[in-house]
Amino acid sequence: MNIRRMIGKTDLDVLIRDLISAGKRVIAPVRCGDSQHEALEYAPVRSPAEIHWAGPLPLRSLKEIIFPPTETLFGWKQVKSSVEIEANPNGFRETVIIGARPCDAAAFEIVDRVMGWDYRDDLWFGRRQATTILTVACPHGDESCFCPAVGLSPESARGADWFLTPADGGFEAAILTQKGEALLEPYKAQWPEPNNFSKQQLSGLESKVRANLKVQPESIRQWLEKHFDDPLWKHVALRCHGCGACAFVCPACHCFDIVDEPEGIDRGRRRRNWDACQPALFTLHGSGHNPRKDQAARFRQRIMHKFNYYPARFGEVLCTGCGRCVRVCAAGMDLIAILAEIGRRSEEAGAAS
Amino acid sequence: MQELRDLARRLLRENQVNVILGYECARRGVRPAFITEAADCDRLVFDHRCVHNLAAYLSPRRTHVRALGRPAVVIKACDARAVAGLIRESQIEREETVLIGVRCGGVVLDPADSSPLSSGNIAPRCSACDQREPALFDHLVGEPKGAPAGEASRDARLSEIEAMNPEERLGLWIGLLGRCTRCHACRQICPMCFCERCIADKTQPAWIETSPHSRGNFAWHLTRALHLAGRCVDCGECERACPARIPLGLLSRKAARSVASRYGYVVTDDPAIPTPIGSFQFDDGQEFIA
Amino acid sequence: MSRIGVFICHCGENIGRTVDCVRVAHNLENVPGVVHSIDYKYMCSDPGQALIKQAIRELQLDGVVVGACSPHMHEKTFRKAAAAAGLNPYLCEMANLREHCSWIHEDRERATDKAIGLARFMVEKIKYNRPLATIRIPVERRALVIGGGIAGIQAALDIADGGREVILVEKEPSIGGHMSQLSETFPTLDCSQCILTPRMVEVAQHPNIQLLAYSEVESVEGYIGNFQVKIRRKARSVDEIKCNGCGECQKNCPNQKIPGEFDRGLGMRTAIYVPFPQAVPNIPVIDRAKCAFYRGKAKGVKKAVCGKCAEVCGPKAIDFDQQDSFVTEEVGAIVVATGYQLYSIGKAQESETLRGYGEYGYGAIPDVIDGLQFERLASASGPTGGKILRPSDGKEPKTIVFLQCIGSRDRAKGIEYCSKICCMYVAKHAILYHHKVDHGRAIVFYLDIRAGGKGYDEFVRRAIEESHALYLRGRVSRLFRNGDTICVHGVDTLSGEPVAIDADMVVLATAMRAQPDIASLAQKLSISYDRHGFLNEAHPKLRPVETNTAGVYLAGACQSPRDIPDSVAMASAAAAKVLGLFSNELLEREPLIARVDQLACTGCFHCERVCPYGAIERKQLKDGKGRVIKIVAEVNQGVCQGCGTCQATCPSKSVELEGFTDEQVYAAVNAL
Amino acid sequence: MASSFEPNIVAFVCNWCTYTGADLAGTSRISMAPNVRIIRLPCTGRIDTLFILKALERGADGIIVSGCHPADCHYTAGNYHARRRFAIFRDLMEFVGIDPHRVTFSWVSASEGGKWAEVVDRTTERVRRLGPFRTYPRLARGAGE
Repeated sequence: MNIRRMIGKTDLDVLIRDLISAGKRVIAPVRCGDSQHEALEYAPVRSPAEIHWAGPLPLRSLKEIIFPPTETLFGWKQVKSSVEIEANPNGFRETVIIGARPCDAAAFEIVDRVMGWDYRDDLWFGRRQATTILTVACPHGDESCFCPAVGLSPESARGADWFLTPADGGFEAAILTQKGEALLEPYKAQWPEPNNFSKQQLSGLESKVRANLKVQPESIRQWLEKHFDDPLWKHVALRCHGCGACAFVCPACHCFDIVDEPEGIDRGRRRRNWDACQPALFTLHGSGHNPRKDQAARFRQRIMHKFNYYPARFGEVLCTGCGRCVRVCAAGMDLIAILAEIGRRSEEAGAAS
Repeated sequence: MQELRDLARRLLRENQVNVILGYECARRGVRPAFITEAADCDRLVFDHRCVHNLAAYLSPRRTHVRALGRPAVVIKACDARAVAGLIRESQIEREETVLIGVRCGGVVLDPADSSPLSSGNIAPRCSACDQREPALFDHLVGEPKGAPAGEASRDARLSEIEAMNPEERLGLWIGLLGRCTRCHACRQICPMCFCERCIADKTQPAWIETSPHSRGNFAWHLTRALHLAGRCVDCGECERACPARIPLGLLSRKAARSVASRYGYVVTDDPAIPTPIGSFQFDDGQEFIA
Repeated sequence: MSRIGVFICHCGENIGRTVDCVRVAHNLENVPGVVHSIDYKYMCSDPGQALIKQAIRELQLDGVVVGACSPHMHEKTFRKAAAAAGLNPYLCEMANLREHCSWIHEDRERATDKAIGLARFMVEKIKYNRPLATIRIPVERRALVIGGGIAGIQAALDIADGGREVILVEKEPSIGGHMSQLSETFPTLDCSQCILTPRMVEVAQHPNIQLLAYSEVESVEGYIGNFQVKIRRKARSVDEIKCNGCGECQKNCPNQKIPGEFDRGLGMRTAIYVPFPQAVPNIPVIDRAKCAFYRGKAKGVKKAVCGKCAEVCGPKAIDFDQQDSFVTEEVGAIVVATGYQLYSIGKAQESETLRGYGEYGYGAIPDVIDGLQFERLASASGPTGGKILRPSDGKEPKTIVFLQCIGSRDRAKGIEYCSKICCMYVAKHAILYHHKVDHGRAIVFYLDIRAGGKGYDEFVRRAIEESHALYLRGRVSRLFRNGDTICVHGVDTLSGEPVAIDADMVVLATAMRAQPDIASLAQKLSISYDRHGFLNEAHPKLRPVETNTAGVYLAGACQSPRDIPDSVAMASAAAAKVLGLFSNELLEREPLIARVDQLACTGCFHCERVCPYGAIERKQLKDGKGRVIKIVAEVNQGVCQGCGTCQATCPSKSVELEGFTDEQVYAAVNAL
Repeated sequence: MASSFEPNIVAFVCNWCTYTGADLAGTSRISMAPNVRIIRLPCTGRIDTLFILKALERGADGIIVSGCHPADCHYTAGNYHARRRFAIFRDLMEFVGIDPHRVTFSWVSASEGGKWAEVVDRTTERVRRLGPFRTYPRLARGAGE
């Protein structure tokens, strides 16, 4: 598929208004409410004017649109000795994400692998199916970004249905999927095809963020495979408070907990909630035993899962280099520094052997 | 700075302590440091980027830090209140911890922010702080500092919310707490949240719903604020750690305002003063009781 | 799944009239976990209880909910029935469908709905009840009695006669208390000392009683059956073992002019003294504030200023260097019999709520005395040898005005209660005065005459009719000195006429008040007291001599104003309670107490700080190699009274109160 | 509409004073609104603010917390500790917009059967005027559905 269109700013506004008036949920980066800081978040918009195209990466990733922090799996009601199940009545609402950052959009395809692996997660794929993603070329990078180190880039179209590149006061759109084409359909004839020479040269963002971290995921994986018990873990995890903030803002982390939440004596809901591997509770057994007994073991798990186990099973790392975990960590845990250190050790080991 | 490094070196060399909990420079600004070798003491820094409350690392729950041995910890006046809290509540022994007090003229909100301290980047708690140095310490280092910049009216927002009508307030908090995803960063980083098993993690019964919907979030944040009433040291770490940027300090400061106005209680770094919940006066106010 | 039986009682018509018991039983039948739900006319009757027992046995019930009256009425009944059928009694609960429902509502429909809701709470709660076993703790079968007045003496003798050891602690140099100061006692007019001193001697000689006079309770640790009491033995400056009580020291003490406490300042004593001749123990004590030896030492004079007593003491018992010493005693029960003090009408009051009597000169008129001073004047062993003489000039008063309710029943002065004994002792004073002073005129101002008691009203009538006391109903507004006499201005409210009397003496029946240091003793014992400082009984009617701290009992006027017969009766009752407690080696307690989840406990000890009983102890939790992992809270089973304040305070809910656990309350709330 | 609304009110009371006071109200046949259902605890010291939150989650429209008057506590001090806990909790509740009028705190002694009836009736009437409190239990709706 190689459909391209030039979309003027007003044209895009029309599209967004049409979507909203058609009852679709439109998600886009907007300013955070009640925050003293210049911060963005992905949130439903009621008007195209709310959208912030430029500015830093939104605080939380797009994950919550497909995989909400909490969702009802089903409701139950007990009648004498039998139980009636009430399936989640809500279908999947048609959603269009506008202005997705490449590192967020790419994460969906990476997580698709585990969600569709031994068991197909209907909730994940149901929402995936109902959601169309319009990625925009990344307008902003900082010292925490490292998408090039994990094989992506500020212009990566992975996971996108449309990829938008700023051009001539509007965007040049590449329509990449059938879903994308369906979205374009009503406007296909009105909007012109782009002139090949009008596309803006992006600023040197890619080379800037590439300088933040230069490692090969495979070399990281090889070191990890052999260093489960390395003293490095104890050392790097010292400052970790064991909160789940890194996992909760991560576009690729997808662990969840299932709880039965009573809403009275004979009824309730089974919910699925986000979970994270850093708090001790995550692996605490009923007996009181915890196989991941300290923060070093828990932090190692986070790195191992993303950069060893996941690529070993699914062929790619569970990370899009968005850098949110680095930015959000109040204790100064720095994944870039840790990966750089592991990369260095791996190279040394490689050179020695 | 040199004074701090020399002291740390001496403490390690003389085996008075096994680890110095301090600050060091890293790729992104300043971060907590755990120095176990005298030779590494030159890594230690203290400046206006040292926003972190290192008292949190003293909690017995930090088994990986405890395993390093007897600690010396660098504390600002605000951090000293947390140390006092830990002593008061039997979490650490005063004699087992060496306290290196540092004089402080305010810190920035973001430890990666290397621009000079100004009213624009100062941590809100510092503007209203009149304590340049702790009263609880074994050693006190650093040059005397002047009062930090910024307005002292940080509780204006608190009063603004108090002045709203109940529906507005409920709406505001549904909006704010609705953002909470229950990562529990607020709790994990809090020096006074040291429970072995948090009430929010207790499942039999689950008083506090673990799901991150507003109902569960209200129960969690109200209960946390109540548990911190008269205990919160106002270090601002919960707010700094919150990935959803929820102004959690509003709740704990409301609780602080409540204990201050009702019981004249203000949290200090004197471990001998008991917390207001757990003590009482026969004539405590009861205007709300029929 | 539980197997719960629900039993709905009609209580005749009491519940059935307003609550459709059949509908309640039917509704509960459909609740998950309920396997049996019936209604019956009288559940507490024998056939009713039989229904429960039968169902427990035949249906293997693991929980019983009885919807009937208040659990305060029949919880014990039904738990016993359950136990008789082999069900743990703590798996039986009651829903209060009578006091809390049928008796207070009229709408049958809504009352029935509510009854269903109340029963539902209990059904859900009981799913989380655990079988509990009675707690047994060993009992140290010795008692401590605090206070050596008549109540303490009686309690000590009764317990000692019951074959148990008693330690009797008295803060004064001698036992005897206020009763030893009285002349005669109402309504029989027997001589107070004549009946009291034999009992005092009996105490001193009883093989089971260890008397620690001039001593005070310093601290109390432990719990029922196992108290450790630290007692301060104040320095007498006299060796109790060497002293033979000859009295030479007193005779030779140069300071003979100290107003004596025993005579209420009307007589004099020496610096080394026994309070009164019949004192038990008959061992003197040196008043260090008055003794020349100590005063000289305090001023820094190097040479001993005086040493007369030591010089004349045959057995060399004087010990100027004696210090306070401490003994610790293990006891299983404590009887508090600390008595009372009298209201002082002076300007200075120890409590802000109290006011002195400016209108009566704040006690500055020498011939205005209180009732206890009158007792000393009337006493044959008193300063006047039993003659009624004015303190000011030693003349015999021809007119005495007695004022009742001084302090008592007077909110303006801070005390609204009735001191109970004053009406009677004023009548006694009037009679004694009549006996002792011919043609003496006794005038009594009273508000009401309260003379309930055997022979009491007759006694007051006797004062009026035989001793010709003039009783005027009203208050005296003012007293002032008028030359030799005291002008008494008041109103006779029955005639409405103002009254002015020239009296030679005025006797004030001042209120009985709690002891001044009672709060500190109450804190040591973890018992409560009312706002006047009188110690609280566990139940005003049904547990009048117990306190809310198990193992601590009350006797006498420390609990409220009491006369001698009441104090003695109470003392014997307390002794009976103590002997009952001591009748077994092991003490059985209800197991509804707190329990700590030591894995979850963080050891912040908020619980320790809120526990009203000091039941929280610190325990080291060790790993297999004996290393301390952490220090956690532990509940002392003997001390905990089951209030649950620890649990509500515990941030992580790592302490649970049995019978009211979080799961039980949660389940009930869930059933809303 | 509002007048036909019958609020659902739960009362957490101590065993020794208020529960007994409520027994006395019964013995004295003092009529009162049938909207209040009592859960018995040993002492106000045992009454946790979590009970209040959970009751609101479960759809209680109003709540009563009642125990012994100061200086009257069967356990000497449970009510004093409870008083501080409730005072601060009430301030926080109000601060987040939960109307404190839905929660009545009271001291009712074993001899105050009449006062108990008053507390029940006044609370019922006040909560009836405030209307059903659906907002709170429904806070969970909409999240991820």
